[in-house]
Amino acid sequence: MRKILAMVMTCILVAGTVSIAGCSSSSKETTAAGTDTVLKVGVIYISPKDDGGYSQAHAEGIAQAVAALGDKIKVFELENVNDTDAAATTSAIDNLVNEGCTLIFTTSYGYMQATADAATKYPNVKFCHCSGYTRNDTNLDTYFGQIESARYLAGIVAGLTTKTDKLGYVAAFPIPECIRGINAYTLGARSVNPNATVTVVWTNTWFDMDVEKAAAESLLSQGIDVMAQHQDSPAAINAAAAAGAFAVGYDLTYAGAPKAYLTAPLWNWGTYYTYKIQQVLDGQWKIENYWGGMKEGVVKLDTLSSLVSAEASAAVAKVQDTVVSEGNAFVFAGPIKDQSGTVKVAEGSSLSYDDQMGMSWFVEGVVGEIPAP
Amino acid sequence: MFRIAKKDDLPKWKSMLIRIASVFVGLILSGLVIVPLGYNPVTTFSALFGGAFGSSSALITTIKIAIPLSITALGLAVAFRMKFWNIGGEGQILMGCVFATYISHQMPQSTNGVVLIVLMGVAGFFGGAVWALIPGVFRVYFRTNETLFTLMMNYIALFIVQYLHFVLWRNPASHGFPGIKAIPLQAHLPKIFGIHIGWIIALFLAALVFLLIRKTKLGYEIRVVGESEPTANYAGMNVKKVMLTGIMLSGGIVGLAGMIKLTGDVYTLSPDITGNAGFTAIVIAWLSNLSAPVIMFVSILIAALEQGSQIIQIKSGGSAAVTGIIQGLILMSALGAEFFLRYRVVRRKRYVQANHPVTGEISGTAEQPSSENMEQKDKQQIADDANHVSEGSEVVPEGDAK
Amino acid sequence: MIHVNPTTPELAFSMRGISKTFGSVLANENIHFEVRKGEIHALLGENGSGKSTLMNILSGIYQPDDGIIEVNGVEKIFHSPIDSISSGIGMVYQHFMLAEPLTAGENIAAGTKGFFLNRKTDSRTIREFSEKYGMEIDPDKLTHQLSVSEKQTVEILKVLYRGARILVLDEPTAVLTPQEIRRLFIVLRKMRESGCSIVFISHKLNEVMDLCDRVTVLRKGRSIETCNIADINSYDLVEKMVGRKVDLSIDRPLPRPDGTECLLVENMSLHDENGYKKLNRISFSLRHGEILGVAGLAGGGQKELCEAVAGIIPIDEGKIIFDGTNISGKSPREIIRLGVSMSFIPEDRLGMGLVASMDIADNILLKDYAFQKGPFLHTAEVRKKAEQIVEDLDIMTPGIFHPVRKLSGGNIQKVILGREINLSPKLLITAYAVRGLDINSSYTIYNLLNEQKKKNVAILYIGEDLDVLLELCDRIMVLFAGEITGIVDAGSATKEEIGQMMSGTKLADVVGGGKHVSNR
Amino acid sequence: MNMSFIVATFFASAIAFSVSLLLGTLGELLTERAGHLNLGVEGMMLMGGSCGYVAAVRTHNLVLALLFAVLGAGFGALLYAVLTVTLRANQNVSGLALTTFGAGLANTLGSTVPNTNTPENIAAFFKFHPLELEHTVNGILSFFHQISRFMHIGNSSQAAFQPYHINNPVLAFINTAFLSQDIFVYLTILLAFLMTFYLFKTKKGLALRMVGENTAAADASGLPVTRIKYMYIIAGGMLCGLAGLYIPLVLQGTWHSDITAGKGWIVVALVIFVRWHPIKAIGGAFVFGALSIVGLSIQQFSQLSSMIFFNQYIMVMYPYILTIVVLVFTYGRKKAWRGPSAIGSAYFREER
Repeated sequence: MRKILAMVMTCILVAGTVSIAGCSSSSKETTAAGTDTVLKVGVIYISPKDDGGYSQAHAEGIAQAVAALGDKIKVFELENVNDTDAAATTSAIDNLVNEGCTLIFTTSYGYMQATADAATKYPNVKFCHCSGYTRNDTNLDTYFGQIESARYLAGIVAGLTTKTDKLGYVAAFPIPECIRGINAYTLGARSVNPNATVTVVWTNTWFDMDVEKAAAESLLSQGIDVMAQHQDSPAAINAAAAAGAFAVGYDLTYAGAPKAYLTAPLWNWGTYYTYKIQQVLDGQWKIENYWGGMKEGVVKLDTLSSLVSAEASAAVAKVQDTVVSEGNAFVFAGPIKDQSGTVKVAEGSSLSYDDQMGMSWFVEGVVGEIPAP
Repeated sequence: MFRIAKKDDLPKWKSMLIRIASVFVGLILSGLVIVPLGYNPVTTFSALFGGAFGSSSALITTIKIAIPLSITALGLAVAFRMKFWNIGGEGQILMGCVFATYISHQMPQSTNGVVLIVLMGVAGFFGGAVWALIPGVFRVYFRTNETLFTLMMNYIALFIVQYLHFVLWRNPASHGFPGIKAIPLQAHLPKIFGIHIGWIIALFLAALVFLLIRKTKLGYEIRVVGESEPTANYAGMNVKKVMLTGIMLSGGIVGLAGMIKLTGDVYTLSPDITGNAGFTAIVIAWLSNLSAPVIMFVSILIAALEQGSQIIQIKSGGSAAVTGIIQGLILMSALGAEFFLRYRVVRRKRYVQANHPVTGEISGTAEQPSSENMEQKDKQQIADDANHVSEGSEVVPEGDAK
Repeated sequence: MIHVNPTTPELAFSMRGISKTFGSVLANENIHFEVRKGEIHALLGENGSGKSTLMNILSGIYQPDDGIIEVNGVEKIFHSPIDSISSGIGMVYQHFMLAEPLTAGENIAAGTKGFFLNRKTDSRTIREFSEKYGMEIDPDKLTHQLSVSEKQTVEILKVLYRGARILVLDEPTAVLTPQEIRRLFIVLRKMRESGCSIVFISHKLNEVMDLCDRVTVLRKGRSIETCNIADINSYDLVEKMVGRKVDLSIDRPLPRPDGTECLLVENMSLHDENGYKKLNRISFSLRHGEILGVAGLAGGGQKELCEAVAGIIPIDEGKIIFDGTNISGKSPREIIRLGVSMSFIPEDRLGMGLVASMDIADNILLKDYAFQKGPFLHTAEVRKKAEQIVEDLDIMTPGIFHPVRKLSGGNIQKVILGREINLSPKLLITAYAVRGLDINSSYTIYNLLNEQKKKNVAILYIGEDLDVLLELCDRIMVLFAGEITGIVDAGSATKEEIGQMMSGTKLADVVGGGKHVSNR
Repeated sequence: MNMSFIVATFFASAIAFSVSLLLGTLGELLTERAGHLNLGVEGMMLMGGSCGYVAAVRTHNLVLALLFAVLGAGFGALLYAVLTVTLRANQNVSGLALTTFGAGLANTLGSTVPNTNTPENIAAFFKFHPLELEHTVNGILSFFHQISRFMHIGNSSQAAFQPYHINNPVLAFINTAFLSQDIFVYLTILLAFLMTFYLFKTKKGLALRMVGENTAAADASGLPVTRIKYMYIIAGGMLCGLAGLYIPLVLQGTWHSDITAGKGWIVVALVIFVRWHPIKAIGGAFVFGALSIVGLSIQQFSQLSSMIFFNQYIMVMYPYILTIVVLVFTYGRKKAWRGPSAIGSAYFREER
């Protein structure tokens, strides 16, 4: 009896193995056949592509590009690829290249070195790295956007919403990207409410709900009534909602806290991805440092929620067109003083691109410190 | 009615068969779990294995993942031999990387690559060894529970690396981004057949560990200490010294695994550098029965599952998490299969009552009525049982493993 | 005293046709065993005859491969101890089954009915039982603070508390002093009066003859005979246990007259890792070609004595002089190099001296490897040596690469002794060398020791069986609670004298006074 | 805003943060008391969290959410129990396998409800703070006010209702720090007390302790060892499931993959830190919870945050160092109880 059972089981196992092996070989054939006609595009995300934040914004952009370009491209996406473990990044890129991808977007700053190495390793594959600064002359370029323009507008909303004149800002890392955002937000707020201050807490993480929530709560306990964030989880908004305060989001529209959510600076990556993929499809690939703004449509301010006062809406409307057309040049136009009151940008001038990229000081009105590296 | 009895040792091929069968059971089980979640098991598994072994470049990626896993498992196996439950692999990998990184930062820019790599290797070994020795010393001198101690040491190491990453060693040239300066170019491990030479080091270490355990006095001492400390003491071994040496070797090899990942693959120390290898390697070492050659083989299998997780996403667009289910179930059924190597399930037989009439009283000195007939029956049953030992075993796992 | 039920004896339980195998070892084979109500029934047999296995089957710990158990005339199948307990069977194990960090009361109450843990009612019930049978225990004391005999009391109360009417005691006297044994017997007789049935497992004939009503003898896993104690004498019982007429005498070659002093221990004291004093100012000497026996109750300091001489544990004060050299403070390895060999057979037999999972060759290597050159093992010569030992001592094994744990007890003992003798020691320490062996194997071991004695080796023999000690050794030293109560000449001392010294009476005060033997 | 309010709010955050730690600790404590070290807490928390949260989002029913959390994590614990109790597999490795499996299952399941929030009705349930002073007192006062108005009793009957406002700073501190929590928090603390009573004052608890201390003795005492082990391993897993559910459902209000963020591992440390005692777990969980978020609050005080001792990354290390100290201390002492001594060893009746 047992012997028979053993034989039956063995047969099943063998059959299973054979069928699995057979399937794997057949699937390979189909992929090999389709390589020539379609552009295979690979994308790597740092978090799940439905994270409700940064990665989802990119994924939605990719989805828009797919919708726009249809059959001409085939997209392969890898999510949750650790950006501080270069081995994980490298093997993700390797896998995408093995799959036949000839255009790869790496969407997090931490992928920079691994992407640059891969660009050398695979000269026939084109790489676009988001938010970094390493480019080469042939197959690696960078892209990002002037999100600060939208943050400036969000700052206007916050400055006119606060009752206590105390704004809070939960920020990830003391890096130029975040510092720029805090400064733009503060400048926006103080342009309509000179008494407003923005208190900053660093979380040193892009996505850690526990830490972000605790950071927001530590701000709220100090009487802050409008919360803003430069992180990818909605924890800070939720904390604000729980405490009865208002909040400004980031990345995507957030529907989870209707009683707190004012607006958010949003990414609209579909514009960029459609543009860049089309460029490759047309054989027009060129190395560039894409830095689109509201004008290009890569960045926008979310529709103001019903919580936003008419006064604030009007204030936003007043400058919106100028901001859209001039972008960050308007936001960082002088005079701008730093925390100590020293004039950093003189009247009549505006902060250069390089200075924006290397920004390491807070404007007047920010409460908080940039830790010395 | 069933009951469980001890089993004699099985021949090698039979235990091999049970282990291999258990992997298939794991696959079948995970198939059953992922179907309701909306995955086609056939495409999922074919993507998984095709992605891990399907092409030479896929194989290269798989091997690259397997290198730190196997070296870590080799290191842990040395400690496990002594029944020192070192689950501090994560921390030891991290500290190996910390020390290696420190050396690379301290040496002058112009240092020769080979010299630098060797120095970093020594530092990596040292770092891991120190991190294992701290709980080791407490275990040896105070009998502190090392399972829990090494687990705590993982976190302390992690927070130290975070502190270095975010504060102390933050690279000023990284535009304010947190991050530690990468190791210099000449410290990158050279490549052979498209893979950094870590694979050669891993094979070399496997041979070394095998020789150490089987052919050296120290290895012999380690085995004796692991089996019976009193006996080791009795034979004149310095148990404390043997344990500390073994723990040091264990931690050192694990630290070296970190250093190899650093110089071969990642080039920059970060809190995530372990990629969970410290924990995964525990499972590898255990499933391999602590045997160095088997560790190399199992590491490849586990690495294939990790590598396959990306291919599943690429091929089927599913979530990366689904491989966790598959991996977990394969591990569980492999663990469960150990049972069938050591025990057997037997059906309890009833004595045939007709042969043995119930008597109210048996006179004081009477011999028991034991007919020839019954004796033979007994022997037959004993023989039957013996048959179950030898033939019944390979059938059992499929039936009971769920 | 012999107690016989006047009316037709009613059976408390019966076990019929019980068989049980462990792997390939047949532990019980078609055993028949019946116990009446209100009797104390001895289960007698050598080590390895299957007594404990049979009782573990009765208590539901083991499941028999075959056979029927009936309690009060009703057939029962015991899947676990719960079934056995609910049938009114209570087992008092030789190795106590107590959770050390819990109190005595908690250990007794665990597994009983009710939801709340009510110290008061529990204590009251416990006290009632203790008074009824004349036992004393403080239920609130933590178990690890109890003495051995108190722990046994807890075990007995535990089964009584569960309403047991059938008590099984597995070698209960092995760990007790004669006084404690006497007290235990009083308790057991009281229980018999109240109608309980008691199964008394032992291999000590005198106790069986003293206490029991009937006896069942097991031999090699089979039930040999059941009879009334009144109808049989101890000589016949031994014959039934062993299976043949036995000549229990061991030859004792005279010690070589030229034997010089080999080992001299002076005022040695030491304590264990918990800080308890284990040996207190021990002094004795041992000559070449002499066997010095050591007797004493378990935990009397024998183990520590062996380990101290072998250098395994440190001593607090005193001197250990071996062939004129003070070896106290030397490492075990240095002492081994000097020619001191120790074979220590602890209770689990494989705990110290052998590595159970390793093969014979690897075990032979244990004492050799350290003296090999270089960092590598030289296995070839050890293999040769292992083959030699297997051949010389006639060890039954499929080969030298067979794991020792799969060997039988006697063969395991031969492996360890063979290895030690092979080192040509000057001093051989053996502890419990025949524990768990059948009589034949035991005699092989005695012969091996005597051969060594003839080769002028000094032997320190730690033993349990007083008869053997008296016949094998030249002198006997008795330890009690870490102190020497006396050293006597084995040729002239009696069992009674040694028994008194084992329970703490100093030699000078021993009633009936044997010849005083100087310890120098 | 004054300092005391900031501290009180920090306390409140830390308590909310440590509830899931406490629940998980109570669960793992049961498991370890039964003699099984289950390193799969993280996996079980994730399984419970995902199953419960998905159920909450799909059904908007709190009871179903709790039920599914308990079932999901209980299933994980059952797998562990089958492996370690019946099949006698190594406990450490089985726990690690459970974590891998649980995380995989949870994240796969969770990805079916991306970007959702806790349903409004359930969120509202947890917004109710039963002990909050102003709220509760005003509720009672206004009730009597209504009655007295209705009955026309006394002079005050026509007066407007005067809401109670806390003026006493100490009371205000206590109110904000400790009394403004949802019902789950208080039930969990109550559970810790009940569990202590159960463990030390009932025979069931005694049976559990006995099994964890000396399985063979418990078996010989007639305790159904296998059943007890299964029961408490699964019950422990279920508590871990509730702990896991609290995080997405209440603490964060949304699901995200690996949302437990290592809390399951903290729990393993905590059980040792509190020496397997439920009441001590209340304090222990708070200390661990507070220390892991205090670094963020300290950022506000630059003179403190610049000291290495108060650095965010150094402070999160303290719980683990404390646990090591506890470990070393208890093992260093000769007679100290070192936790359930059956932990780690499989029990096979015929091999004692």
